[in-house]
This record gives sequence, C-alpha cells and structure tokens, in this order.
Amino acid sequence: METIRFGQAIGKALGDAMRADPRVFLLGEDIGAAGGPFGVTRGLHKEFGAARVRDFPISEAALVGTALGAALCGWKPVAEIMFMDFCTLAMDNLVNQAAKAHFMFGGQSAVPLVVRTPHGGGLNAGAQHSQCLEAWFAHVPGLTVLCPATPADAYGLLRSAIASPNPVVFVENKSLYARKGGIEADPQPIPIGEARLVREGTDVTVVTYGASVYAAEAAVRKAAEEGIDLEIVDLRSLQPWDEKTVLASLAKTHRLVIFHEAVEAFGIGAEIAARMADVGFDELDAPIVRVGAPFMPVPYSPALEREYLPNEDKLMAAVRRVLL
Amino acid sequence: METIRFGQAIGKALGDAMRADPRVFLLGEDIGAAGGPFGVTRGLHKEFGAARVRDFPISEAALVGTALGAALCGWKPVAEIMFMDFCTLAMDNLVNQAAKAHFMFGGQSAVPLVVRTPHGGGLNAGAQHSQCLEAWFAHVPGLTVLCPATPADAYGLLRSAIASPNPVVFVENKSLYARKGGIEADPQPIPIGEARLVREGTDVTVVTYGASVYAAEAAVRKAAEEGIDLEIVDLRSLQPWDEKTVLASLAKTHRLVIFHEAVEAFGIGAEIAARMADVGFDELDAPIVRVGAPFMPVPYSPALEREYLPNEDKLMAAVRRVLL
Amino acid sequence: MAKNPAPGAAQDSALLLNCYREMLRIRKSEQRLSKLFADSEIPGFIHLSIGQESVPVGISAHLKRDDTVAVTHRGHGQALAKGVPLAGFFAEMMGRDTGICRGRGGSMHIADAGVGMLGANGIVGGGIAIAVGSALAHQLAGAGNLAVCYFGDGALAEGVFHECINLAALWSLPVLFACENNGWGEFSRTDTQFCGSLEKLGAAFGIGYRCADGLDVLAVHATAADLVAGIRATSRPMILECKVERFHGHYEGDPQKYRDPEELKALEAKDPLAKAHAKLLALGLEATLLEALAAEIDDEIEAAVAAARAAEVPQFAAAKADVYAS
Amino acid sequence: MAKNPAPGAAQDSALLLNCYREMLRIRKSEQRLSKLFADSEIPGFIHLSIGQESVPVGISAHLKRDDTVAVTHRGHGQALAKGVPLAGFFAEMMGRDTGICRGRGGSMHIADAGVGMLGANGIVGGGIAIAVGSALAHQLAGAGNLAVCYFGDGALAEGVFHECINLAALWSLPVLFACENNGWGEFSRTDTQFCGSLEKLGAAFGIGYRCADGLDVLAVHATAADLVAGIRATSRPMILECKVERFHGHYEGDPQKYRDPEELKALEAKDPLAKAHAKLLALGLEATLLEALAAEIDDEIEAAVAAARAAEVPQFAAAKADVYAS
Ligand SMILES: Cc1ncc(C[n+]2csc(CCOP(=O)(O)OP(=O)(O)O)c2C)c(N)n1
Ligand SMILES: Cc1ncc(C[n+]2csc(CCOP(=O)(O)OP(=O)(O)O)c2C)c(N)n1
Ligand SMILES: [Mg+2]
Ligand SMILES: [Mg+2]
Repeated sequence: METIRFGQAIGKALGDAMRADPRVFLLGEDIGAAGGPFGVTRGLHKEFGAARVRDFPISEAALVGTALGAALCGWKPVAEIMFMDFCTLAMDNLVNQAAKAHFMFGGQSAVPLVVRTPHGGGLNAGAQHSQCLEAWFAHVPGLTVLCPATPADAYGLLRSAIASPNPVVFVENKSLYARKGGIEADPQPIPIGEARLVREGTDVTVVTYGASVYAAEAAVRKAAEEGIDLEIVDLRSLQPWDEKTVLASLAKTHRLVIFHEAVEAFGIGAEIAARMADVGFDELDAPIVRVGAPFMPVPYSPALEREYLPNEDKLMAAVRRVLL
Repeated sequence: METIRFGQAIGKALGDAMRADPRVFLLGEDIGAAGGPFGVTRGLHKEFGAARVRDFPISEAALVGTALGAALCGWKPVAEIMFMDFCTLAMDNLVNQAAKAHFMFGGQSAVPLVVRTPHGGGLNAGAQHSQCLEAWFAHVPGLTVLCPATPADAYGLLRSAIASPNPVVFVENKSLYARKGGIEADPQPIPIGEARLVREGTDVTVVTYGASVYAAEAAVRKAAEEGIDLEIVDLRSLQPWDEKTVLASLAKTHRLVIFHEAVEAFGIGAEIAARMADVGFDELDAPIVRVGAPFMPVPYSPALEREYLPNEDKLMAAVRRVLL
Repeated sequence: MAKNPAPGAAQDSALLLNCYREMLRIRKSEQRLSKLFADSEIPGFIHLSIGQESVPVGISAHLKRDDTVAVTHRGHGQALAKGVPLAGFFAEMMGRDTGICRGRGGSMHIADAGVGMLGANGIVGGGIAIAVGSALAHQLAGAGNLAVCYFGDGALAEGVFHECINLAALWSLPVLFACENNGWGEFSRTDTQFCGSLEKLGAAFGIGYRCADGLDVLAVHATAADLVAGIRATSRPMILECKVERFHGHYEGDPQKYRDPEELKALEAKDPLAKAHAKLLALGLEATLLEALAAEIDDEIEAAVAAARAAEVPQFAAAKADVYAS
Repeated sequence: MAKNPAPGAAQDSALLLNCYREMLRIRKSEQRLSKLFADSEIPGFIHLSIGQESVPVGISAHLKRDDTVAVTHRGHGQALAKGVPLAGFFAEMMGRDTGICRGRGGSMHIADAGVGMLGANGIVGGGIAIAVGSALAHQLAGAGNLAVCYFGDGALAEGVFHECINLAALWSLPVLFACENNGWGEFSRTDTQFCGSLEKLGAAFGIGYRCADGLDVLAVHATAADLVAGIRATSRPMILECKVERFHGHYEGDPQKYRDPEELKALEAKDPLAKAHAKLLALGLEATLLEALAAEIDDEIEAAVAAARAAEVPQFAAAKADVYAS
C-alpha cells in the first residue's frame, strides 16, 4: 500500500490505461506540456507525445464531438472539460449524440468515451467555476456517471470508465486533488455501480459521494460524542447507483440522511430519497432528510461560500432530526 | 368562456403581452411569417412586423445569449427553442449567464427573459426531438420553470412569465398544441408557484403536470370503477413548485403517486417524492410511487414509443400499489 | 451499351450510367418513402433529399468502405450512396425490428457502422464534430482513410461548424466538408439567416474550397475527385459546396406556402435526374436499357418494402435492455 | 501644462495625458490587486490585464455612459475604463458587502448596470452574445448607442463567437468586436489553437476590420475613433484587433514555466505605460506633474482598499434571499 494524491491517482490511471491500450488517448485544454490546470495530466505529454495527449482549442462542443467521432471508430478518447460548468457548452454532444448512439443505432455502436471534469466549490472561484451538475447527467439514459472520493477509487473507477463501451462522465471534486490516500501496488479496476461502505454503524445511514464523504467521516466523531453511530455509504457511482447497498443499510439503521455538495433541490439526493421512499418505505422509521447546497448560485465571497457549502454541522443537524 | 386551442392560447398570450408592452419582442427559428413549426406564432409577424417577431438563424447559443443581452438592457425578449432537445446548445447562456446574473451581480440586474420550448413524445419523432429535460432547469437556482396543461394555464402562466423579472423556461408539451380548452373573455395572469387542484378525491393523491394531466384525468374513471377516488394536482409550476398544496393533499389522502412523461430517474418526481418523504413523512401511509418514462432514449418505432410513454394503465398500476 | 459511341464517350457514358443508377435508386427510394408516409406506413418526420441526389452520389464514388461519413436529417441519399442496404433502410423507416437500427432510430437516426456511416442527425450541425472526430481516428490509424461531413446551408449558422473547421485546419485532418446548399433552412431562405461566404470562411482558415453545380452529377463527381484525391494526398481538410434545389417541402407534408409557386414550377427544368437521363440518351444509351434499370430498382425497393411489412416490430423489452453496450 | 509646447502638440499631449491617467489608474489598481492577492486579502482566481490597458482606455474614450460593454475574465481594465467606480470594485474583489456585486461575483463577475457594464465573464466567449444582444437593444431603442464586445484571442475558437458575428452582420447591429490578442490562452500559444485570420473572418461576413498596436494607446484611440464613428453612422458591426502582451501569468500566482524567460524579459521594453510616460515627457510634460498624478491615484486606491477593509462582509441570509428579482 503506497500513498498517492487523488490527482496523481487519476494521472496514474490515465497513464496505465494508455500503456495498456494504444487506442486510449487524451484531449483537453492545456492538458499537454502544461499538465492541465490542476496538474492531473502532468508527465503524460512527455511520455506519450502530442498525438496521444492533445491540447485542444477552447471549443468544448467540438472537444466532446470529436472525441465521440473517434470513439465511434473504435478509439478510446478521454476528454477533459476544464470545469464542470463548461459542460454547458458540450451538452448536445454528450446528451443528444454520445448518450444515445448505442441505443438509437440499434446496438451497432459502442461509445468508449470518457469525459473527465472537476466540480465543486471551496476555492472562491465564483458561480461559473464551482457547480456540481452531476444530476443532469444521471437523468440521461445512456450515460454513466461516476464520482470517486478516494485516490484508490479514482484510480479504479477511471480504469473501469476507460474500459467501458459506454460514455462516462467522470466527476472529480477539485478540492480533492491534493488529498492523499492509500493505493495498492497493483491497483485493479473497480466495478461501476457498486457503492463503498465507508463505515459501518447502527443508528443512521448517511449516503454521500465525492468530497462530502470526508465531511461525513468528520461527523462520525461528533456523532459518537452524542452517542450516535453513523453508517456511511459512499455511492462512487451515481448512474447506475447501488440501490441494493443503500437499501441494505437502511434495513439496518432505519434512518436515512443523504448528503452532497450539489444543490439539494432536484439533486442526486432526490432520486436516492425517492427510491427509498418507495422500495425502502417499510424500513423507514423517520423522515428522509437531505443535506445539499442551498438553492442559490455559488457565491464568491469567502464569508458567503463558507456558509453555502454543506459541512459536518449541517449533516449533524440532519442526523439529529432523523433521530427525533 | 370561449374555447381555444393550447397553441392558440400561447399565441394569444404573446400577442396580448406585445400589445400591452412595447418592450416585449420575440426571437426564434422560423417564428416569423412562417408562424413557427407548430403554428404558435401565426399572425404575430403580420401584426407586429419583423422587428418584433424576429426570425433567428439556426444558432441556439446566440439566440438565448442575445435575448439575455437585450433583457439586461430592459427589453423583454421571448425566445423560442424549437424543440427542448436543442436547449442543449444554449445551456451556457441559460445556466451560467441568465440564471445567475441577478444574484451574481448583487441584485443590480433584472433578467426578464422567457425561453419557450416544446417537450415530449408521441409523434415518433425519435430520440432527439422528444425529450423532457425540465428537471435540469429545475435544478438551477435562478431559473423559473413552468409547464402548463390547459390553454387557460398556458395563457395565464405565459403572461406571468413575460411579466417576471427572472428568466423563465416555459415548457409546452407538443402533443397539447391542438388540444382545446376554455378560456375567460379577459384572461388574467396566473401566479407562478401555485398548483391547480384538477380534481378532489379522497384515496390517492396524483401529482402531475403537462400532458400527463390528461392521462391522470383519464385514470379517474378507471379508478372509480375499482372504488378508488383520485385527487389530482397539476403542478403547472415546477420551479418553484407548490409544496403546500401537495402536502395538504397528502395530508388528506395519505397516499402519493407522482406521474410525468419525463424519464423517472432523477426527474421532477424525484424531488417531489424526496420532499414528501421528509416534510410529509408523518402523513404517509404507503410508499411513494413514481411513474415516469423508463430509463432509455425515446425510441422511434410506434411499437416502442407506445410502450415507452407513461399512460393511465401504468398510473393505475401505481395507484393500486399504494393501496396495497 | 451505347448505340454509336463517340470516341472517348464510352468512359463518360459508363460513369454517368453508374451515377444515374445510384441517383435513381435514391430518388425512387425517396418517392417510395413519400408514398409510404402519405399512407401512414411511416410515422414521424421525414425530410426528403429529392433533387439533391447528385451530391452524395458524386462524392461517394470516390469513397472506400472504411471512409466515414456523418449525414444530416436530410440524409437518406447520403446514407444510401455510402452503401446502407435498402432492406435495412426501409425496415428502419417502417419501424421494424429488422431495421438497420432495429426501429429505434428512424429517418433522422439511420446509421450503419458496417459501411462507415456514422449516423444521420436530428440536430442541425450535430454530425459535424463526429465526422471530424472520425477524421482524427483516420489520422491516428494512418491507413489513408478520410471522412466526409455532410451539412446543409442552415448549419453554417451553428457555432460548432466553425469550431470544427478551425480544428480540422489546425490539425490537418482528412475531412471533406460537404455542404448541400439548397438555399433553405426549413421555411426561411438561408440568405436571411446567414450572411457569410463559405469560400471566404475556408480562406480564413487556409482550407481549400470548391463549388460544384449540385444538379449535375458529373460536375460533382469531377470536383469531388479532385478534393478527395487532394485530401488523401495532403491530409488537409477541404470544402465542397454544391448548389442544389430542394424539390419537396422541408418535411414530407409541408405545404410550402412560403415558396413562390413560380419558383417551385421552375424546378422541374432543373431536375438532376432528368438531366442525367437526357444526357445518357444523348450519349447514345438505349431508353429500354434505362427502363430496365428502373424496373430493377423498383423490384429491389418493393422487395425491401414487402420484407419490412412482413417483419416483426421491435420488442420493447429488448430495446429497454440495450441502452448500454456491454 | 507642457514646458515648451510644439505647435499642435498641446492637443496630442492633453489626449495622451488623459489616456495615461486612465491607464495608470488601471495599472496601479491591478498592481494593488496583485499585492492583496499575494497577501491573501483577495481569494479565488484573478487574471490581471497588466500590459493590455491601452485597449479599453483607447476604446472607452469614445463611449457614452449608455453604450454597453461585456467584458472578459481578464476584464478589470475593461471594467474600470467604462466607469466602474474604484471603491465598489475593490470592495467586490475583497468580498465585501459594499462590493459592486455585494461580494457575490468577484473578479470574474464584476458588473455595473449604472455605467453600461453588463458583466465580466468566467466563460471564455460568454459575454459575446450578451454584448450583441445589447446592441440589438440599442437598435430597437434607436437612440444611437452601441455595444462593445471584448474578447481574447482564445475565444476565437468558441462557436458562439462565430454565431454572433454572423448575427451582427446579418442584422446590422451596432457592435464593436474588440479582440485583445495577447497571443496566449492560458498556458498555450493561440497559434497552436486557432489558425484562422480574424481579418479574413470579418471579410467572410462583410464586417469591417482594423488592427491596432495595443501597446500604443494613441494608436488604439485613433483606430477606435474611426470604428466607433463608423458604427454610429452605419449601424454596421466592426472588428478591432489589438495586439497586446500579457505581462503577468494567466492567473495571479501562475509561475509561467511554459514561457521563454527571454521573451518575458523582452516585455519590459514593450510596456505601454512606460511608453506613454516617455512620450509625455518628450512632449514636454513635467515629471512632477506625472508624479502628482500617480500619487493622486495611489490615494484613491488606498482609500478604496481601506474602505473595503473596513466594510462588512455580506450576510448569507440576504444573499440567499436575493436569487430571484422581485
Ligand atoms: C439544433 C437544431 N436547431 C433547429 C433544428 C430544426 N431544423 C431542422 S432542419 C432545419 C433547417 C436546416 O437547414 P439546412 O441545414 O440547410 O438543411 P436542409 O433542411 O435545407 O437540408 C432546422 C432549423 C434542428 N433540427 N436542430
Ligand atoms: C468555456 C471556457 N473554457 C475554458 C475556460 C478556461 N479558461 C479561462 S481563460 C482561458 C484562456 C482564454 O484565452 P483568451 O480568450 O485569449 O484570454 P486571455 O486569458 O488571454 O486574456 C481558458 C481556456 C473558460 N473559462 N471557459
Ligand atoms: Mg438548406
Ligand atoms: Mg489571449
């Protein structure tokens, strides 16, 4: 077990995938010699050259569209959209083209396309560089949506994403890039669609993903001080998501809190809650409570963004509510 | 009380708003002399001329962006995106620009912008001309999302949308354009955020919107045959939505089915269900069941699309489930 | 074949005959679609390319099977010319499980990976980046293939087209940008929607441009020959603009009230198929031979229609289970 | 003012002095921002326009208060030149409730409706359509106003730019497309990202184009004078491309390892402010006068900073309650 940063784990997954399969190549703005705005692709340009690590013009629609065209021809492009907010410029290619090609063409085509993109706030980067838009993509049949929390998961899920014959939106919380974690010497792909049980507990199930996993972990001690034993489920995979694991946890604790950084209304948590209010209804001993960002654009001022972001205190307030 | 078609009611609202306020003008592809692909703007070009009913090039990003620029200068543009699927090309302007301008600029700016767009299937128009993407917009702070079912609501809500100082996504189910309904001689704006109680009932609350309202109404008789008395709530306004009315209905029936044409997973119904599983938890006597489209692109073949679309039979199956 | 072949004309005549056959196959297929649509045997929207057949026929003559094309909403001719089989084509339009896309796609979403046809598109300009991406794949593979990106004049106003010509020029991608300029985008004349010159746009990016009379299949054929050879030799993108006429409405059933009846009437004299037919006769071909050819095509089409009619409609469960590849 | 005014030079000198003052105000403001950022008094990302001041100063000299501008992520100079007040500007950057956007926007989202500044943008090319839309508003209003749309060379690769030049040309909208071409988009040279010629692009749409030395404020001023007058007279869009240099990194704190140190060093000799300063002296202005002017600006800036420091941070509840206008 070595220690590696989250961003490095992604770079390693890209490099390993490229070494393993000559059809894998990268496209993105400033990902080449510059190594990407967050340093994730550092070193890859040097090792694989400009043909496989391609600096792209500032043309997000063409970026995803060309990647798709190459994918339809059997290549395995990994495109980077520099901030998730800029996916707005590539929605046609992601949603109308990539997501539907396999189905719409009668199963003829595989679409081995990955779009990596960072989401999340905390950097005072303002309303157009901080959004968490994963719920949009989870609503689109044909797309796979992943959002790892640990370096090991980032590595293993990205390898699975690149190996997948389906278009994957791979979401990286940018506040995690520098975070360290353990990784096996010979790390393996992690199956898409399986949640990770972060911590077993008996009183309340907390379903979360991405950077919020760490805030949930931080709440464990606080909860323990109040005599509350939290179980934490990290979804990792948002579309498909692991209903079985969530349901099993709920069947144990009978209390559910869903916790994420994205705007709460119409966010990922809504679907989890809705499913559990259906298939998990008989297990519920309390209201399902969600904790997400309030319904407002991400504000710039540190004074505002601090209060905007979900944190362990807000999570604890929800935990207390479901125990009332 | 006169009778009017849904599409005509929209045209009337546009015309009345333009007569009432010289700052209102229209932009869209083929909306001028041609009257729009669904005939909604028929006659307006003749009455108001090419300066106020503007045929736009096939440039959806520029369409919403220029409308926004004009709105920021105090004009009241109503832009038409020919099919909701094409909103994918205008997401930056809708989500990063229009939705955030008021907040992000410290409340300086009003954004009196309306984007009208038709959603929905049933025309065998295939995967790129049938989508219901309203959940995306409902997830975006700053946007208002409306989706009327009746000609009267279409008129009244569109007048409110045009009068609103906030950007509104006004969604029209294209299968409704030819549908007739009553309208007052001097119809008034309908407040945003208020649901319509379509039918009072005692046994199960059906929350729905748009064209699905009619399928819900069609289920009333079937339900009655089985001795089930349905209460039907038409949301009309999806962001904000009328939590109070839904909760009040739930408090009466204690059983909730949510019914819409959009893909069920991560759709509008998820948020309604999630809120009711929270604030309405104590009222629930049964699981909350959603009925939406299955998780697949809208298929072309009539044989497939017929089974794809939600209908009263699927609704009835859900109604029976919550009464088990 | 020909009665009194003038010296050198034999080759011309053989070429034209080949093109004519392809064009006629497209024309007759679309006329059959028109009838099927009128008879409610085809649902949804269909956009016929009647009058525009010369373009894909003139271009596809120079394409290999592994060359790729992305086609438009008005792409039946573009698809058939690239080799999409008639049986799967008709079955798709008629919503059958034997359709090339198993009835899930329809007119705007025909695709045939087997012949490099990457897909038609319901989004104006939606195929452009896909075609360019396939050109990138060709460049990476290094086997000398190229991509053809079909688009209408209306798509010139979409931003992604401009992103793509920059990219193709910047990366020297082997792609032919083929514009079927019929002067219309739906119900609007394109000159009321786009005021740029495609030739000058190409020049702004150093992309070679040629214009051809899209009503004359030999003109398209000859120009495309130059461009395709140039692209294969240099791996530089090129633009081909073909002026064509849209003989039918925007979509089948479009009453075209917005068009000048005189203009519509004048179209008759411009029919590229009639022109090719007349020229073949002038070159000395027997009318009976052309009639036999037409009959052969009719038979092929009727067989396709009959097979489609007899075919099963798709099963919902199978479709639902195939949203993701495995 | 001047020591020995040469005949006719008085006017030149007054103009240059005015421009110099504006440029210095921007330069010093950004230098102050740089310091505040280094001292963690400003969070987030900031992109300084040091070296590019001539462009907005040369353009804004011809603008009326009701003319509109949309500015870029590197838009401090563009904003200040249009009249955004220093106090609100600094308070915004420092995240205070007295900020021009109440601390909600920050560097990339400065806006001031009161002076026609429609907003900076965090999206490359994001302001282009907004500016064009304001030009449409001007056309509808008929009061003779115009819009200026600032963008960087990197934005040339975004599709929406191309949609907008078509629209502006098609509808004859009164808009100046002002490109601050600093040769870079983040860490990449623009010539590795975009291979079109802006001049030829303009020509493809019939849009007039002029290029000016963006390091020479009088050159920008003179060219902008022509273009702005032309737009007001004809209501036709125009393009102004200004070649500038990016003196700082892409963002504050960018170590610029990707740039040739020689090239960076060579910048010193190109400083437009130093040039203007030298010219003013050559025109006979007293150095002491320029020093006094600098001191005055310093005072203004320090007052703004001090006021911002003393100001309250925004209240969350108030912000949350103001997502929608009422
Ligand atoms: C993005 C998008 N916008 C609008 C439409 C509606 N639409 C379908 S075809 C068409 C006109 C296209 O004109 P052109 O590209 O010239 O093709 P043509 O129909 O003339 O062959 C339009 C506006 C669409 N399908 N996609
Ligand atoms: C749509 C979008 N893509 C990418 C970015 C990231 N980004 C910010 S500035 C920039 C470079 C812009 O270059 P240019 O337009 O020349 O402006 P400059 O920074 O040189 O002033 C990029 C790629 C962005 N903000 N928006
Ligand atoms: Mg056309
Ligand atoms: Mg630049």
